[in-house]
Amino acid sequence: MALTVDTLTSWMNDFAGKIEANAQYLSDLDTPIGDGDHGFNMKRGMTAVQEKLQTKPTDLQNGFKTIAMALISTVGGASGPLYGTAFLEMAKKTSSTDDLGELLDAALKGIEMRGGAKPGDKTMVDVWNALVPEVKNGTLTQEKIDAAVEASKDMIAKKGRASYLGERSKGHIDPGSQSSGYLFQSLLETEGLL
Amino acid sequence: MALTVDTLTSWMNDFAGKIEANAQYLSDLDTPIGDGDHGFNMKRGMTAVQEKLQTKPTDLQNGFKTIAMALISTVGGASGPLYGTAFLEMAKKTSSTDDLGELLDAALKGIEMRGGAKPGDKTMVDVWNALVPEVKNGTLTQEKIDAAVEASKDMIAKKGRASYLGERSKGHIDPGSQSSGYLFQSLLETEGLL
Amino acid sequence: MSLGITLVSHVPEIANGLPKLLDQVAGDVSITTAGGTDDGRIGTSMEKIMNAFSENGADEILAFYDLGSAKMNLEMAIEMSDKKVHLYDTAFIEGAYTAASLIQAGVGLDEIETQLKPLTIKN
Amino acid sequence: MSLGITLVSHVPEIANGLPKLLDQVAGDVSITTAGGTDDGRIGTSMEKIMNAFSENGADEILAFYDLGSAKMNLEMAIEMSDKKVHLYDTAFIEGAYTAASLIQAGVGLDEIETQLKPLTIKN
Ligand SMILES: Nc1ncnc2c1ncn2[C@@H]1O[C@H](COP(=O)(O)OP(=O)(O)O)[C@@H](O)[C@H]1O
Ligand SMILES: Nc1ncnc2c1ncn2[C@@H]1O[C@H](COP(=O)(O)OP(=O)(O)O)[C@@H](O)[C@H]1O
Ligand SMILES: [Mg+2]
Ligand SMILES: [Mg+2]
Ligand SMILES: [Mg+2]
Ligand SMILES: [Mg+2]
Repeated sequence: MALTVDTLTSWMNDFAGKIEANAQYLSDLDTPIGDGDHGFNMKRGMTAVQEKLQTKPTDLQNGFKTIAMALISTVGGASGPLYGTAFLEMAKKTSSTDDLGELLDAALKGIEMRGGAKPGDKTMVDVWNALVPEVKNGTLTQEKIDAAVEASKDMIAKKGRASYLGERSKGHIDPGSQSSGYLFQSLLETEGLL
Repeated sequence: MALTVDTLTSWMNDFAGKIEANAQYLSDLDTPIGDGDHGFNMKRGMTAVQEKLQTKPTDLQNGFKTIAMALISTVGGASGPLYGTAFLEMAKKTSSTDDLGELLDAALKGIEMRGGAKPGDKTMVDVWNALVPEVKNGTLTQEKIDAAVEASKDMIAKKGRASYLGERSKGHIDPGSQSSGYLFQSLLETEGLL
Repeated sequence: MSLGITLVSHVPEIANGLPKLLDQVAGDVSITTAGGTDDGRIGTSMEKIMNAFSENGADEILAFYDLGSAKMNLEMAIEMSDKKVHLYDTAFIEGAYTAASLIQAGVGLDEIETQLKPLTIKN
Repeated sequence: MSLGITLVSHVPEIANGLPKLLDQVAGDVSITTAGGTDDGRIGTSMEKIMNAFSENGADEILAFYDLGSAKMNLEMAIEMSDKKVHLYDTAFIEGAYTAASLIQAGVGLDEIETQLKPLTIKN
């Protein structure tokens, strides 16, 4: 469960691939309860991340910083500062640990701090909040990821664009929860990470 | 005190002359507590009124309507709908009377309805409210006009742009009160009106 | 019965720009605008507002404005127009964004007005 | 110590247009803007916001934004900037107009914040 520059890079490349493959689906999720751009936002961001990572980062902290900056400067929507802060907090945390679970814990705190959302507000926080403990326990599975993403469907949004719809945000999967689901799925699929 | 198309036209031409002569002063009054355009707004409006009145209106109602429409479509600032509504209400009122005092009464009600300002809110309503009764009593004088305009100085604005300044609107003459002062001064100076 | 939006701003650029924000979340809602005076200065125009009402494809219009004098021209335009127009004293951009999102989602006028109420900041 | 204003909008046109409204009542106040993403799409950009801070001629900045995601980029820019920046959850246009009027009139920050409070509509 110790992260290295190489496993971080593999993780990101796998995540970028999923984002690329599902960009239209993510934007479609964002259409009824948002502005229909989440997939395109994330694709722009992860393409930039992949390009940056072609130059091998000198260390883990540098790797996380590079990822954060690429996301912050290319995404444009709310997911930019949110994922950006997540990776920035992981960069900071590498000063004291390279343990994946602890790093993800720091990332989740960063997302909560940046967006002010709490669990149940129908944002990516819900997925992170459900799955970070599973990573730490070594109990993450695809079923748990799917369930965490699916759980956003019945929630009423309290943060982000979907919150303008109040009750009407119910019945739709939150796009940021879905993209976060892919991030955790990439953890499962990347050799030597869990 | 019965108004005719001719005395209405003389009144308006006199008023237009005062606005023209004092346009810079009115805009200067509008600078510390507004956007510095009241004189230019009124000049544009009264120039349009004068042009329209070169064709003699068929009757009093038509005359008032022409004036109202010219102001509404050229002034651009708050004073456009306010003076416009004043003249529109006078147009309506000519169906039942041509008495200047009663017409001005209708105009004042129109201004209050349109802007929602009450006496004491540091708007043109204060001047109209103080001077319409003087016209009706036959007691209008230049001193009373000056006093009514001057009285706006110590008020705190509750309506219009000056209201954003709160307490800081104190100590400045309200530009719309000053232009309304000119309108009443023109009544004094126009032959056969009072 | 369909709901549309009319936006009235003192500044032509704001009137032209705001629909771009709303179209993202309300592509099917008819949004018309009136920005600046007839000759393009900072201010509002009753005529432009009446045009925005009549160009609007909806049966009923929710109208939003930036500063007070725009409201006066809006009210005059409403009095002279045949269409049913509802005028809101909400935060301009935030109120219009909320209304656009809800109209797009098929929410009715009553519920929209309930959600607009906390955004009311003018009188 | 001078006060300036930074405006952050998702839409470049709104960011460009709003200063025209404010300049009318606050010709001496430094107003800088960040509108749209780096490549001109609808959204916001932390880099543009940081530029707006550093281009601002004032020592202390009052910042206003339109929608929530702009706030996140604003907060990141504030954390990375040396200037003192105050962020307000007010109605965007109305809050900025109020602040601009009061700064121009020489009102201090405390009194400005008191007047901004009733315009707070975001969280
Ligand atoms: N305040 C917030 N806190 C946490 N997550 C948020 C917040 N606002 C939005 N999100 C997440 O961001 C996603 C939307 O991202 P995106 O579409 O890229 O941004 P935008 O809404 O600006 O277009 C949402 O689905 C939600 O998961
Ligand atoms: N709500 C209102 N009710 C009555 N009078 C008002 C109101 N708002 C503004 N005024 C008057 O209009 C004058 C300003 O006119 P003007 O400068 O032409 O318009 P703007 O403020 O739109 O630039 C003020 O001095 C005041 O007398
Ligand atoms: Mg989106
Ligand atoms: Mg977006
Ligand atoms: Mg003015
Ligand atoms: Mg003006």
